Parts: sequence; C-alpha cells; structure tokens
Amino acid sequence: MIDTYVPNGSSFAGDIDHVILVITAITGFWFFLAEAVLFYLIIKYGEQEGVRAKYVAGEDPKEKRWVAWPHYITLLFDIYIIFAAISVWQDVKQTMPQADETVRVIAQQWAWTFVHPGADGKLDTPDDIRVVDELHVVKGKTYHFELQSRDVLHSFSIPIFRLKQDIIPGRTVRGWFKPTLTGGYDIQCTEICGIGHGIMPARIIVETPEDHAAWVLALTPTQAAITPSEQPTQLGGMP
Amino acid sequence: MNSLLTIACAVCGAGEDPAKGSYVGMTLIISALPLAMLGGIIWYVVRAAKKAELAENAQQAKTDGRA
Amino acid sequence: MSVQEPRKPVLPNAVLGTLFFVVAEVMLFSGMISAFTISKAGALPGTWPMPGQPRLPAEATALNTALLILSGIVLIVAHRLYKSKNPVAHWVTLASWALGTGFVALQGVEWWTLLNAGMTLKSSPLGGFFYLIVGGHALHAVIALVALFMAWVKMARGTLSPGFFFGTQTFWYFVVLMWPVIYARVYF
Amino acid sequence: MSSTATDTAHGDGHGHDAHAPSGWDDPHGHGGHGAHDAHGHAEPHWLIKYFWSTDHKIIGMQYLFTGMFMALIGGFAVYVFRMQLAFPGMSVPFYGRVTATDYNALVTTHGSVMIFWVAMPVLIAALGNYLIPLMIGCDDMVFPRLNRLSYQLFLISAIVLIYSFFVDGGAFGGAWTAYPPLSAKAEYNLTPTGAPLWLFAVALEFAAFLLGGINFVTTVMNSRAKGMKMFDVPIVVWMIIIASILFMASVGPLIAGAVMLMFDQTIGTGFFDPNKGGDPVLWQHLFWFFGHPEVYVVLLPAMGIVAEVITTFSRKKLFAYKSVLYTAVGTGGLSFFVWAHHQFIAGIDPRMANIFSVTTLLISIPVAEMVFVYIATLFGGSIRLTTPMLWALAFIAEFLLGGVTGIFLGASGADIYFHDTYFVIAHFHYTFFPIAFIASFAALTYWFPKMFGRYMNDTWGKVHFWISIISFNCIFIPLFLLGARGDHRRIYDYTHFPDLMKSGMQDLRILATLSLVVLLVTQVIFLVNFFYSMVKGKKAEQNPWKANTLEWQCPSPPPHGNFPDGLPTVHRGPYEFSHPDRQEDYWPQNAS
Repeated sequence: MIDTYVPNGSSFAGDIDHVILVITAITGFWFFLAEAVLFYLIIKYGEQEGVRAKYVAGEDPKEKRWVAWPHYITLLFDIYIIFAAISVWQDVKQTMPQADETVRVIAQQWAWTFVHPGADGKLDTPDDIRVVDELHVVKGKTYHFELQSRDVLHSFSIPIFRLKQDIIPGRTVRGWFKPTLTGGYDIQCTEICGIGHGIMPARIIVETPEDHAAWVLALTPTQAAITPSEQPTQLGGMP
Repeated sequence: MNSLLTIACAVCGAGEDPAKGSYVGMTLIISALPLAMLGGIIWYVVRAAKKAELAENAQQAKTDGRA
Repeated sequence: MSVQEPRKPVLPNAVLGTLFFVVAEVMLFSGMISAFTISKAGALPGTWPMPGQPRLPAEATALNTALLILSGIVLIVAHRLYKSKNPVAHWVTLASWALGTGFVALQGVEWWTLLNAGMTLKSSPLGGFFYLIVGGHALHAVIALVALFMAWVKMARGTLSPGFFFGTQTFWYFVVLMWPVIYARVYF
Repeated sequence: MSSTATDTAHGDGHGHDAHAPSGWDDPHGHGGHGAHDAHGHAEPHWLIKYFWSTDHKIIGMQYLFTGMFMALIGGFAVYVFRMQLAFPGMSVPFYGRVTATDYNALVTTHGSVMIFWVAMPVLIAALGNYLIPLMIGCDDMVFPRLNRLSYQLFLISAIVLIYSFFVDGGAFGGAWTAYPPLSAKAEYNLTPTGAPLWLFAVALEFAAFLLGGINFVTTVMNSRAKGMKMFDVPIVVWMIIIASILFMASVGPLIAGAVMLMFDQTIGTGFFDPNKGGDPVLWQHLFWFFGHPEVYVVLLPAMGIVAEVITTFSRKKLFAYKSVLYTAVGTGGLSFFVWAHHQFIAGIDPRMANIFSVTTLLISIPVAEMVFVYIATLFGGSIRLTTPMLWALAFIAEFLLGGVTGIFLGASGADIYFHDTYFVIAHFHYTFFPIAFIASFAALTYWFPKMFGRYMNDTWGKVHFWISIISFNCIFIPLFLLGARGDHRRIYDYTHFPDLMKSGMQDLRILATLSLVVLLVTQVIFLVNFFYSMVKGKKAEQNPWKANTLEWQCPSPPPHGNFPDGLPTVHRGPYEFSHPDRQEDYWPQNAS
C-alpha cells in the first residue's frame, strides 16, 4: 500500500508495510461499518409525523449487547494488532542483527555529517570518510548506525527504509538497517531543530558493492599521513 | 570528556543506562499516584456521605419513635 | 455530634477545594522528585554531589524536620480544642505557627551556609534540584504560615470562619506531610 | 497560585450552601436582571458589570469571546503557513513573505493557541462556567471570586502570548511541545525573549484552569439541586468534571517541568542540558505526562456536548447512561498510562514501547464504546436535523476517522514510519477539529437561545455547516495521503526534498491549502450569524428545544441568580425523552 508511492528499500520495510496494511484492513472495516450504521440510523429514524421515539434505557443486558459485542470484537482485533505491531517493533528496534559495517551519523543545526568506516571497515581509523549530507551504503549489507547530536534533538529518518530514530545530544543512540534497493533517496530530520529544520535534507545513496568500492577508493588518501579523524569526544557545544 | 557520553542503547535494551531502574519506578509511581489520591478522596467522601446518611436515618428513627 | 443538619455537604467547600488543590500540588512535587530521582540515578559516579561541593546536611536538617512534624501535631491538637470551643485553642494555633516559622528560619540558615559553601542553583544538577524542590516547598510553607497567622489573629478576635480554618489546616498538613518525603529523597 | 489557599478559604465565607438562593458575594449583584437587556440607572458601570463580575454566566461569556478571538489568531497563523507550503516563497496576501523564523513561530503559535487558548477555554472554561450552575440547579459557583481570578489570569496569559510576537527575535518557534535543548537555549532557538514569554503564558494559563477546575468540581459536589443524585447529573457536566479532575491530576509534573525549563532559559541551570549533567528526555516525560491526558481533557467535554444534543434532537433517552459514565472514568484512568506513545522513537527503552503500545490500544475500547453508545442512542429515535444536531452527528462521523487512525500511531511497529509525518497531523486534526470546533459549534448553536434569548438563523447555520465539513475533509484527507508518502512535519519548504516533490504531492498540498482558505472564509458566515442573531435574531422562549435538563427550566437568558422562582428540585434523570407514561415527549428533571 505504502510501497506504491514510497519504495520498499530495507529488509524490514515490508514487515512495517504489512502491519500498516493489517491495521488499515481492520480499522477500515470498523470505520465503514460504523459510518454505515450511523447514516442508516439517521435516515431510517428521521422525524415522522405521529411517530414517537422508542423509550430504550439501554441498561438491560439484552439491549446492551448491541454495544457490548462490537467492543468485545474490537478488543480481539486490538490484541491482534498489538501482536503484529510488537513483533515488528522487536525486529526493528529491540534486536540488532550482526553488523557488516557501522556508520556514524552526526547531526547538528542544520547539517548531517556521515562518517563512513572507509576501506578497513572500522570507524575511528585514519581512513574514515566523512561526508556532509550524503550517506553511501551498499545494497544487501547489514549496517549499524551510531547517532550523535552536537546541539539539539534531531531525528534520523529514511522513509524508504521505514526507519526513524531520534538523536539525543549527549548520548549515542544505536540502530540498524539493511538496504535492499539501489538508488538515491531522501534522508529527513523529523524532529524540529530550529529555524533551519526545513533545510536539513540529506541523501542516502545505496550502491552495488562495485560502485561503493570505487567510491571508497576515490575518497581514500593514498598516504597514511591523514588528519586524525574527529572523535565523538568533541560533541556538545557549537562547532 | 569521553566518559560523559552515556550510552542509551535505544535498540538493544541491554540495560546500560543506570537510570533505567529508577526511571521505570518513577513512571509507575507518577502514573499511579493521581489515581490513588483521587481514589482516596472519593473513598473518603463516599464513606462520609454514607455515615451522614446513616446518622440522619438514626435521627429520623429517633424522632419518629418519640412521635 | 458531627452531623448537625441533614443535607449538609459532606466536606465544606473550602476543605474540598483545598483538597483538590493539594492533589495538583502533590503531583507538582512528585514531578520534581521523580525528575530528581532519574537525574540522580543517571548521574555519573562521583558527580553527585559534584567534587568540591558540600553534601547536604542531612543530620542537621533532622531537627528542622522534627520541628515541622511537631507543628503539624500541635495543629491537630488546636483543631480538637477549637472544635470543643476551648479558649486555649488560639494559643495552641500560635504555637503551631511558631514551630512552623522555626522550621522555615532554620531552613533559611541552612541555605545561607550552603550558598556560602559554593552550592548554587547553577553549580550542579544537585544544586539546581535542591533549591528547586526545597525552595518550592519553602514557598508553600511561607504561604501556609501567612494563612495560619491570619487564622490565629481571627481566632483570637473571635471572627474566624470554620471554613477558613479548615482550609488552612488542609494546606498546612500538606506542607507538613510533603516534607518527610522530600527530606528522605533529596537529602540522602 | 500564591493566594489560592486563602482565596479558597475566603470563598467559603462568601459562598453559599447548596440550597440557599441568596448569598452571592458580588457587591453589585442585582437579583433578576438579564445579562444583556438591562441598562437601568441602578446598574453598575458596564465595565464593572462585564469585566469585574463574579457571575458565572458573564465569566463564561468572557472565556467564550476570548477563546473566539484567539481562534481567529490561530486561524490566521495556519492560513499564512499553509500558503507558504502550497506556494513556497510566495508573498502571502495580508502577510508578506514568510521566513523560516516566521514559519516556525506560526506553527508553534497555531498549535499552542488552538489547544490552550481555544479548545480549553471554550470547551471547559466557557461551557463549564455557563452550564454547570444552570444544569445542576444552583445560583452560582461556590467560589465566585476565584472564578473571576481564573479568567483574569487567563486573559493575562493570552495578552502575554500575543505580546511575545512583538519582542526582539519574535515569538517562540520550537513547536508547541517545546522540546529542550532547542527551547532551553537562546543560541539554539534564536528567540531569547519569545521562548520564556511563551512558557510563562502557558504556565499562567494552567494556573487559571487549575483554579477553574477546582471550582467546578467543588460546585458539582456540594451545590447540586435538591434531589439530584449521582446518576441525575447531565453527562456534559460529568464530562467537564472528569476532565477537570484529569487536568488537575496531570498538570503538576508539567508545571514542575515548566519551572525547570524556565530556569534553564533565564538563569542558565542545566536541568535539561546534557553538557551540565541534565537530561533532555526528562522534559518529554514531564510534558507528555500532561500532554496525553490533555487530549482526554478536551475530548470528554466534547463527548458530553454531543450526548446532550443527540438525545434532545432524537427525542431518545441516552443509551446506557451508566456505561457512558463508567467508560469516561475508565478513559480518564487509563489516560495516565499511555503518554509514552508519543516517544516510541525518542530514544526511550524500546521495551517500554511495548507496554505503552498495549495501553494505548486498550484505551481505544472505552472511547469506541462511547461512540457505539451514541450511535445506539439514535436507534428508534425521531431525529430532527437541526443545525446543532448536524454538528453533533458530524462529530461522531468525523471523530470515528480520527479515532481509527490513532491505532496506526499507537501500534509501535507502524509508528516507526508514521511518527512525525503529516499522517500524525491529519490524525490529531481529525480528533481535535471535531473536539474544538465541531463540538463547539454544536454547543454554541444548541445553547445560543439560552445564552442570548434569541435563535440563530438556521438556514445560514446549515450553509456554514456543509461548507465547513466538506472543506475540513478536503484539508485533511490529502494530509493523510501526504503523510503516507513520507511528508514530515514542520518543514518550511519541501523543495529541498526531491522525494517529497514527486508527482502529485505538491497538488495535494495546494488542495489542502485552498480548502483551508475556504474553511476559514466560511467562518465569517458563522461570526456574522452569531453576532447578528445576538441582537436581531428571533426571540426564543424558555425551552425552545423541549429539553429536560435544568438550564431550560429558567428564563432565556437566565437572570443573575439563575432561577427567579427558587432553586429547582430534581425528580428524575436528564434524558427522560418519549417516556411511555407521559403525553409530551419530554419530561423536565424538575417537573413533578
């Protein structure tokens, strides 16, 4: 449903779409049923000359079941939705699969810095690749991310991955994703972060392993004399 | 400075956050407290109202008896 | 004979109004205390209190606490005497007021000492929370003491309305009962 | 707040017993004069009469008109920023170019004004003040002067908020949730004066409603008419009472947080500053601990209004009165356990999300039950589609959509995608618009004859209704679609996001904006109808709708003291319509 418009770009996007579909089906059914009953009653019991309204207290269990049964069923549906939602939540947010690579995302007013591990696949080494407003990842690899903020709350959101996580200054927030679709897509900041909140876009570039290797190679300096990479210790305060 | 970075593992939930226990405890207390207080007031008022009614009835019975 | 006439409200307006106000106030303090507890538990080892800053004088404050609780008990006695129309009632009320004032005065001395020792609102989270919570309580205590003093003046003159006295009492009991919770959470 | 203890106590000295018709403490009070038609010599100066009155009806009107004025501000704000979204960079008519700073300030203002200065004062303060003493059959609130103080605090808070537009740096722009560190430090939010002023206004407003709420609850507990038992109290009064209690019990932590945040802003403490050992997430807890019960604080009175209107115009007894009452209490109780669903992805422990997901979905049961009960009430009725009835039925129809879309956001797994998108905006506008506007229109059109002794024009009322409802749906259904396609909130200009400028998305934004303009312009019909009918409308009798509750058993408009023939005695419940033992199809509560 969602994927008609927003492509389904990560390993768990389909699961989240499925939960949304389930909820849409259930709530849609209830919504249209309730609206239909409402409109039927309005039309059926419009004021008529000489017809007096019924006197129904609604306290008798026999009358009450008209309301009681629908909400028992609502409860059943609720329980089903809870199980569906929580099982996805556990996959996406509560457990992390083994990572192939870790990237660090540093947000500040109003730009993103993405620290890629570079050729050696490890962060905090001299060959880290720091790019502003562009995150390069490989299709099919499992990534962990470390979110850090230099100033206020931000939120790291990639709609095609169905991924969203707030970034809290003073902490490192972790999560994971596994891209399944190549191409360039939007990264959004979804937590208001000051006047530049609307001009804080970034792009995620999902590449094939070959393209990514070429990209890494182009940005890796040939000599070892590289400036030491910025440590997370410089967090907090304005840059 | 590095030590100031606390790890709030939002995903693995490994309990690294030292505030977790008190956070959960405070959540419970602060959620249940208003209900407990209001329940207390309602209980007291209902009990007092019942007592007043009983006393009133007793009074009534007394006056009736005398009459 | 507590029930004088039928159909009298179960609780007088003033008591009921104050009671609901107290519910909101208790939630105010529980908000602050829970924030304090979470911040304290989340603080890095060795920063609570910050090195170079005094720890809170829990032992000395025990005396203040005792004064305040005694004041509450004395006010209960005053209430009993007032209801039995005993002429001594207003002196007992004044005694309760004096004990309460003693509490606020001793707290003031404590603040002065701490401020001189370098613990301010801005010096550390502990300092901030201490002045916030204890200061908030002190503010309520002062307001309640003003009301209690007015109650004493009116009682001595014989113009006191029971509603005013009961409302003030409700508020003062709230101040008294809130304190041990604050004392136990913040000072230790 | 400082004088409350003494004031409450004072009020008692001057207050009145449940059954004493005399004893209001208004020194200028004159029993028996109408609120709007008397201008005799013995009258107090009109300034004193309308601005210093302790009469609950006048205070209710003050709240109502202030709320309506603030709604115009909130409406203008949304007009400006929606125009910017539809036509980025355009100079908006009557405003000019919208900068990013303006945009954030307008969004923040729209949110906080509509919730705190429109929904709360109109639904709770205005209707509560106006209706509670009339509906429970007493002459005034138990603490009339506290009531006046409550309105004055509220007025000051509104003035402070409006003033904050004109200070250096402009109004606060950190969203109505005011998350620190953005809201805490001027170097982040760039509104050094606007942010503290906003916070001060909100705190003052809370103090005002706290006093008002205490007054409502005490009045209903102690001043009910003779014979009015627990289950004879009209549902709308119950709902306002439950809402007031919810408000009182939940607002404390937020006031604590507001004081802490204000210290952070002005003194430079570090309660929410991670660099000083504070915790920014703490504010979110204190805020949402209040913020979610707040939803039910405004929802319940709206539900109550709908109950009154649909029973009257379908000539039916309310289906399962007790169930409605119990579900309202249940909703209130549960609402203290759901707040963290606003923070699923905010970095809290993910296991907490599971618990809050369960409680959030559970709260759908009592709310759904209330809606089912209202629908069941229509069964077998004799439905008259007057303007207030149309609004009340529209409330049910529209609120249903708001309710079911909440399930998406309460289910943690789906919320990962929908959080902070336009889906959320559309969802809560489908709840808040019915609450704050549809229910208010139902209430105003329903009680207008009582308030002013005249009818509103029904034809224009229906024109206003249909255009409003259609344009409302045309605003927010596109926003659901935009949200589903990934549009995130509080963005000043979408042209920076290529994925959000794909085919049709801008068209949806333009459709929503144009519908909004239609909706706003339509309100002129209502305002003209309202104020014209106030002076020139057809005269209304005492009980124009043939309703049962006590407010219809006194003159329209009610004089000072409400019941000139003595306070009523209640013999039955409020919804005895079409009773088989009675010839008329209504049976007033006080009729023997």
